[in-house]
Amino acid sequence: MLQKIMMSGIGGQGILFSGICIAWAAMEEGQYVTYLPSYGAEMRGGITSCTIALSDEEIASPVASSPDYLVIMDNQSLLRLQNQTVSGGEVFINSNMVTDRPVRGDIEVLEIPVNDIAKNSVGIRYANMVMLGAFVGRTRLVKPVTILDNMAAILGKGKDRFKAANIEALKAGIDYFSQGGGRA
Amino acid sequence: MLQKIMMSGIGGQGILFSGICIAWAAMEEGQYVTYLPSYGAEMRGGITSCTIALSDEEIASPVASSPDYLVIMDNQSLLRLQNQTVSGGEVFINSNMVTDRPVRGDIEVLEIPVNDIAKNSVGIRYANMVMLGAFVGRTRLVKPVTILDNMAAILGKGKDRFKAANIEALKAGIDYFSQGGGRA
Amino acid sequence: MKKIFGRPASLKANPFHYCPGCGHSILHRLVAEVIDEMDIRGHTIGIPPAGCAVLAYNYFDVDMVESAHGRGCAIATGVKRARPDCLVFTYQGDGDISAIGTAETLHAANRGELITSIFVNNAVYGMTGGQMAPTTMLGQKTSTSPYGRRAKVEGYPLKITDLIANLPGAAYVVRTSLATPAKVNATKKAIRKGFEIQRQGLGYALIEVLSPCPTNWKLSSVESFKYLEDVMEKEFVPGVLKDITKEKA
Amino acid sequence: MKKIFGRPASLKANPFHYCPGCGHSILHRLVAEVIDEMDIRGHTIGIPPAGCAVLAYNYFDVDMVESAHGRGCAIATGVKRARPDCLVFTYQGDGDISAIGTAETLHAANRGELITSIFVNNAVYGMTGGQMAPTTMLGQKTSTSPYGRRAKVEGYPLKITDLIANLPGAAYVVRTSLATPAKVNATKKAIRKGFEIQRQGLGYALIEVLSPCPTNWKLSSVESFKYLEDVMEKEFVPGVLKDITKEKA
Amino acid sequence: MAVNGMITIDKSLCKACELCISVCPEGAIQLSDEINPKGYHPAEFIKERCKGCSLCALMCPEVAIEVYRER
Amino acid sequence: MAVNGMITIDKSLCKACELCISVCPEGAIQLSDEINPKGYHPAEFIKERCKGCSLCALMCPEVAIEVYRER
Amino acid sequence: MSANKVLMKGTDAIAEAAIQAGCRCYFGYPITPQNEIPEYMSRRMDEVGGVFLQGESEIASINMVHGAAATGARAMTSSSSPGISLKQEGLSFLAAQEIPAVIVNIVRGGPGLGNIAPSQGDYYQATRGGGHGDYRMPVFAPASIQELYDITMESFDIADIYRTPVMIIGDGMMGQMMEPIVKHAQPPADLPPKDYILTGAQGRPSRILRSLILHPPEMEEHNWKLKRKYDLMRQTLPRHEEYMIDDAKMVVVAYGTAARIAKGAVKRARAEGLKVGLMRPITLWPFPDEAVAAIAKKAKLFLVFEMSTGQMIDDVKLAMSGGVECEFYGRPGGVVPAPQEIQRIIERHWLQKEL
Amino acid sequence: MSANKVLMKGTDAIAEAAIQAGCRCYFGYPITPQNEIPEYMSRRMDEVGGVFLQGESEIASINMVHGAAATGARAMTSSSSPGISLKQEGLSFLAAQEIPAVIVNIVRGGPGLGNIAPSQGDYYQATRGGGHGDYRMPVFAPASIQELYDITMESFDIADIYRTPVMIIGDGMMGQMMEPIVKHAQPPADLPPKDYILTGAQGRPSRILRSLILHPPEMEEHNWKLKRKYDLMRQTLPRHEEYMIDDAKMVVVAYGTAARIAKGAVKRARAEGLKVGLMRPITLWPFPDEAVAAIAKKAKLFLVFEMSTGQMIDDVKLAMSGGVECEFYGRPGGVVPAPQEIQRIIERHWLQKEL
Ligand SMILES: Cc1ncc(C[n+]2csc(CCOP(=O)(O)OP(=O)(O)O)c2C)c(N)n1
Ligand SMILES: Cc1ncc(C[n+]2csc(CCOP(=O)(O)OP(=O)(O)O)c2C)c(N)n1
Ligand code: SF4
Ligand code: SF4
Ligand code: SF4
Ligand code: SF4
Ligand code: SF4
Ligand code: SF4
Ligand SMILES: [Mg+2]
Ligand SMILES: [Mg+2]
Repeated sequence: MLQKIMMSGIGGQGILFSGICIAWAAMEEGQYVTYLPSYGAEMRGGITSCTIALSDEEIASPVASSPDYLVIMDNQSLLRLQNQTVSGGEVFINSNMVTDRPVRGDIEVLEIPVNDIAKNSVGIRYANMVMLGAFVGRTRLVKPVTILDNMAAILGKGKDRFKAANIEALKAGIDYFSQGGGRA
Repeated sequence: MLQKIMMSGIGGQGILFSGICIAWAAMEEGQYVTYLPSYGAEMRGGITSCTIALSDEEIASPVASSPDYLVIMDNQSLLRLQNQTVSGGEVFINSNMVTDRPVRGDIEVLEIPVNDIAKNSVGIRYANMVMLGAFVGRTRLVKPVTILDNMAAILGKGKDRFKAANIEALKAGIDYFSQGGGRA
Repeated sequence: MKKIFGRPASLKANPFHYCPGCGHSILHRLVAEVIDEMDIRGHTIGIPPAGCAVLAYNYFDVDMVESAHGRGCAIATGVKRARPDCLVFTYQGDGDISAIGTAETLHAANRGELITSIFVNNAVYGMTGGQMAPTTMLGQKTSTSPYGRRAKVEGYPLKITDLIANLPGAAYVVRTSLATPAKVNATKKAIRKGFEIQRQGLGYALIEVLSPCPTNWKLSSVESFKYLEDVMEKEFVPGVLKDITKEKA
Repeated sequence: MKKIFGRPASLKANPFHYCPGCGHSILHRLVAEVIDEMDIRGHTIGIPPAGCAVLAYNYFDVDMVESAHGRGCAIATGVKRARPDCLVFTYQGDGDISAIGTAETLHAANRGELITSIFVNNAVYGMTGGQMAPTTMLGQKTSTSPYGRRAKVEGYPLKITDLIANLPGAAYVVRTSLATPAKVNATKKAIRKGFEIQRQGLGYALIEVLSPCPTNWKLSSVESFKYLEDVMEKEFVPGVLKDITKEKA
Repeated sequence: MAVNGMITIDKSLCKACELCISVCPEGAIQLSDEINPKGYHPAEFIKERCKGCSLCALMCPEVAIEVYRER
Repeated sequence: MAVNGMITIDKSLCKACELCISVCPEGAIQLSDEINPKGYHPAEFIKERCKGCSLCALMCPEVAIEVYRER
Repeated sequence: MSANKVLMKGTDAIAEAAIQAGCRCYFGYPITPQNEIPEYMSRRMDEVGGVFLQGESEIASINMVHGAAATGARAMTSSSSPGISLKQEGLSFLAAQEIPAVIVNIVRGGPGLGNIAPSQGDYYQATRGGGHGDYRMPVFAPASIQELYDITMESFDIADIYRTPVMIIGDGMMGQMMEPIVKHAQPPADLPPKDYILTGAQGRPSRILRSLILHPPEMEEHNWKLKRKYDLMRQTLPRHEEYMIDDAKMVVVAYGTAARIAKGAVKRARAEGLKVGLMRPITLWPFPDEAVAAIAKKAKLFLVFEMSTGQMIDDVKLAMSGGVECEFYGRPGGVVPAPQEIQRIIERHWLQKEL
Repeated sequence: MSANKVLMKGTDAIAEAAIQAGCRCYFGYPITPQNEIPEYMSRRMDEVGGVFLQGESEIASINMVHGAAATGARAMTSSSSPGISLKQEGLSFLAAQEIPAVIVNIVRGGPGLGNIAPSQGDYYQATRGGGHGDYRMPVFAPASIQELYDITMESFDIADIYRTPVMIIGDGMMGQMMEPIVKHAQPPADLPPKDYILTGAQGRPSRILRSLILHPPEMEEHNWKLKRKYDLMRQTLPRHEEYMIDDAKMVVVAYGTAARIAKGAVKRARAEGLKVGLMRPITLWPFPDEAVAAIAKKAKLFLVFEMSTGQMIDDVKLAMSGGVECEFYGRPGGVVPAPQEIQRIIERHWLQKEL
């Protein structure tokens, strides 16, 4: 079955890396996967986003006209993307940064105080990993452990020093829903 | 009927201008005509030549693979072109400059001491006009008088000072055969 | 109280697409102010570059024709020769004017074309994501000089402005900076002079403006203005390289 | 008696296609003599221009790759970077090196590419029939400047050699002339020096050689050599513009 | 010493580059806590201090600042 | 004063540019009357005079001149 | 017949026709075999108070044309094969910004430096847009000096009417050949007002000429808009000459120089009693598809003759969409065959196909 | 499945594959959306002791490639549409001098500056030789990151075997997308000795690489020699992928990004019971003519889908030479349609034609 995830935030929020983590894990788990970042002039100043497609068969288009999942780190991203999700889709929102709320009633909204959680663990810089943890922790589109196990590889050589913090933040995010967060 | 003339000499011998005179006269006489000079790198240093095609109907190709008439001002030109004439063609040779003679027996060779004649009229610089006069005087492919009448126009504005000499030399050439020159 | 500073009329209302703290934005305002003050909006034709300023026509309220990357001075030549009555300027980045556009720039200057070029030197290819530019500093790391620019391999920072100052066709050649309010004012004066030189038919005018690219320098805006003054101005020394109106005097 | 002057071994037996009295012919001999004397025929790679010298590979008995018009220095850069062990030279006319090739030439020099350019300045486009060149003299009539070159319209004679002398990447920049036997000898020395500079890895070397084009100057050979000395050398003054081996000393 | 200047900042244009703040001799500008639509904490004017010297406006890339002065 | 040099001219290469003639300090070269295959009157060496200074060869575009000298 | 005729060479005819058409801005760079165009312009523009400027390169020249044409001036450049390759980016920009201009390509032998002899090797480049992106431009291939003159003139109108660059293709033979022609002034045409040109924004909103359209849906609309324009040209511009087609069993298709030779060959073949005709495309783009299709209904065999290894033959095949047989004969590299040679080819195929 | 797979983006896959293929000379100039190639090379070449140099322009870059390749080095450059237009003269020279090189074009929206979104508007330029003169070059259009990697590698062998420039075409989506791929070393190939390269004439006669051939008969021979080489490639190189063709009444023809989307659409249509298949040309030149012709014998309808206003459709029509009907659907300008959209188009034609 084909699943498409769109993640979006302000440049520098590290959302692209979060997306790569999902793609990498999917690869490790033997799924078909494509990862497509927004690129070029789009980036200037504003928002960066990426689309991950997961499937058990060859993937035709890496583009998502109507993603099944939305991961939103800031308000602009919400305004731009909220109408794109499929009906019944899930929208993960960083409630600390996103002031508005989706107007549609046909999608499930999950609010995560990403910044707060990040602050309480390894720091605000890792907010994107907290969000990633919360996302995979709940959706299980890829196994959280797969990401944890491959963090070093995903970070790539010369980046080991960031490994611990990333894992830390990731775990904090994973725990969020398992500890009954969200709609509670 | 289609007639093709090829004229050749060392750059500066003015052979191109002689060719233009024929083309211009043909135009004035209402014939179809094309004039094609050799051009570009060919010119560097060596030989320049031109091809004139005259006809009473539209002319297909301005190129002459086997011209009916050859006008040769120097030896190199002879060596390069002598084999190209059609059988029965006429070859006009500047006997003062051309040391060799055509080897073929199937063409008519007409020798004109062009330089001598020129020297005795307006000067060696006008050798090309002498040759032109001899050529049209004998072949009548265009009327000699047509060239004479249009000399000013052919020379173009600002060149009047050369008109007299050109006509002088042309006449000297025209007279040559009429006064029984050539094979005599 | 009375308003002593506001948006120039020749600057359209559109907010800039440039990054926070980008020198292009400041420079755009200066050019618009000069156009206002000289009251030439009605007969000015501008040529934006391929570069971050490719959208300059969204900001300047004058006729503008987009150029292929680096060809600004050739297009300006065509415009000016066809319309000698118009004031023609090119707005170009360092890559545009001194890499791919080297020949067009030098020859327009050498012909003494009556055009004015505003050359924004930010030592990188901004638009394409911070690759090395001809003006990149020795040792400066960019996305295509990851080990820092090495003189032996990538060559030295190219000062096309200095070269052009040697050409008889060039009438006014100056290098300024945006590092401080005073220098911003000096830059504006230079632009005005560059336009006047053209109007007086004296020759080609080139105004090089040292300008920050916080995004690709990976510095905060404030830091990047400091870098501009402390580092870049040492290599690219501001000053008037040529002014034939002075020489004549 | 013993032979003290003859045809250099690195010059193929083919007779030159050049016009009578053409400077290219003399210069070809000089380059071949230097190659012989330095004994580098076996590891020299040459790049002929688009120009009258396009057929230079018919004369130099070394490996040669033809270049698109003006791109000699870019091709030479590719050759040299791929084969640092070879001695690489470009042979270019004024149009080739300083009109269409301006950017390639300047940037190769600025990178300090270890190549040597021999720049034949005859103030016209010879091969194409005597059109105006960047180096055409003010007032000089050519087939595309029928009224004589006018500074205001066609600009000034461009001295790319002077510009390149300002670039840190350039190690040896010199202008010579073929006007007299003594100057011919000096030219040969300059070529040798230009090759040695490359071998020593010091940087880019440029030898501009003032050379007659009797055909397009519409002068006899002897007159054209006189014009070279009496007129052209006044505008393009021969001399060493840069020599870092001297500076160092 | 009496206020003799004031500025207005168009917060919707501001990109929080802080250049105005860095050059203001009177420290009359600071970043506010609010977030503007662009996602920045826009600069805000602190009354009292301004001398109307225009340095802030000269440096403001976004032309977000207008300056007013008595006389 | 004894001849101490001589030159040979490859007439087939000569293009009659006369540069050799113009630089020869001894006037030891002149154009001949014959016409070579290229159509030029090639230069010819006039014996006796040559000093073997090589100036002619230095200037000859066609590398048509070889110079010989005693010792 | 000689009524006010003059003997003119192709390059001069092009240049003079441009002057007569009101072209007052010429920018070009020397290259054989078209140097006589800039040389003519360098004299003539001064006389008519126009602009002649020798650019520092072909790229500079096409961009100078871009600038001049952007202000509404009738502008032109000319070059030959390698130089035209260098103008491809500029052509793409002119097409994208919809700026009228006339570009002349006196084609020489290629690829590479090749030679300066007559060739038709640039057909693809001219008709398929050697530049990047989805664009086309009208391409004319005159076959006589008079036609060179007339079409050059008309090209400036077509460029203005459709806001497009227009290319005229010839070769060294066309450029150097002299033929008698009748010079005449530009016939009147009603042209659309140039409401897009840059003249300074005095008393009106400022104007922009651009091709950067970052938003894909807008870019797509621009592409379709251009496509509609090209479709319109496909209806209005195709032009060709037919010679002895009516009863022809075999039809030779050739353009430019090749067509002249082919015509001579057809005459000779007719003299031998062979029912052969000539179809000469005058516009290479848009290609005279319908004419070819119509002929394909009647004729049994096409013979495409090009002075290349075969490029236009694609368009002939596309136009006749199957049906008739189509043979090819090519002489690349600058060899200009005699009509007799083409006649032999015609006769050989005639016999083989037992027509 | 994940056996030693890595997640790689298209541009990096191209660059790394080149390194693995022994490419040690890269020359390029920045342009979006392919900047990651020079950026990757700027890091990587240093590690492997190769040459990375950012040219002062695309023209300088292709000429640097010319120089490096002339010495026998495996050389490469990459750019995007406008930059590729500037390389046309250089490409013509490489083809003429028969110098191997690999050129990558990450196509963007055009004409002009256009935009940086995925587009297929450069098909004509790539396959018809945007440069001057009679030449062709192999053009590959991969449709996955693994294919980008494999084909880039192979391209260097093909370039050496046929002494020709080879072009690889992608778009921003292909370049930016990440997919898992298996990295591997260059498979061995037996390559002809490079007896033409310039290394200094030590102990052998000097060598010349040139394209100037002034004598027409010689030039013609060179043109025919190249033609024979191209004909050989036409036999050996064509490559394509067939998907659900066997029983297909309707066949979609698409390449690169468009083919991926079309495949998704075909799957969906099949699920609806429509007998539709996909034909994906992998080589754009030489075009897989025979494959298309074979399919044309069985299928009733072709639907050509391109992210342009229609260019490859010419080759499809030429290949099927009449017979089957051929419809076109295009989305130029950078719009990447969803498979659902193409599915709707398929269904509409299916119904209209009552297949
Ligand atoms: C022919 C061509 N090559 C390359 C590009 C890509 N490109 C656009 S802008 C640019 C350079 C930008 O740098 P600069 O000129 O310094 O301007 P900046 O963005 O730094 O202000 C490049 C390489 C292009 N648009 N066209
Ligand atoms: C792209 C391109 N443009 C133009 C030409 C035509 N062309 C050949 S050589 C040349 C210039 C010759 O002048 P110069 O470089 O001074 O060399 P010279 O012949 O004077 O020695 C030109 C314009 C060409 N071959 N290629
Ligand atoms: S990238 Fe640099 S130059 Fe471009 S807008 Fe951003 S800051 Fe300004
Ligand atoms: S044209 Fe001039 S440069 Fe060329 S060969 Fe003749 S004399 Fe020499
Ligand atoms: S005008 Fe001067 S004092 Fe007032 S806020 Fe601006 S910088 Fe500060
Ligand atoms: S300078 Fe302008 S944009 Fe920057 S913080 Fe101040 S008001 Fe905002
Ligand atoms: S060697 Fe000297 S003296 Fe002898 S001929 Fe030559 S120039 Fe004259
Ligand atoms: S210099 Fe050489 S070519 Fe010239 S005349 Fe003397 S021998 Fe002949
Ligand atoms: Mg820059
Ligand atoms: Mg020259």
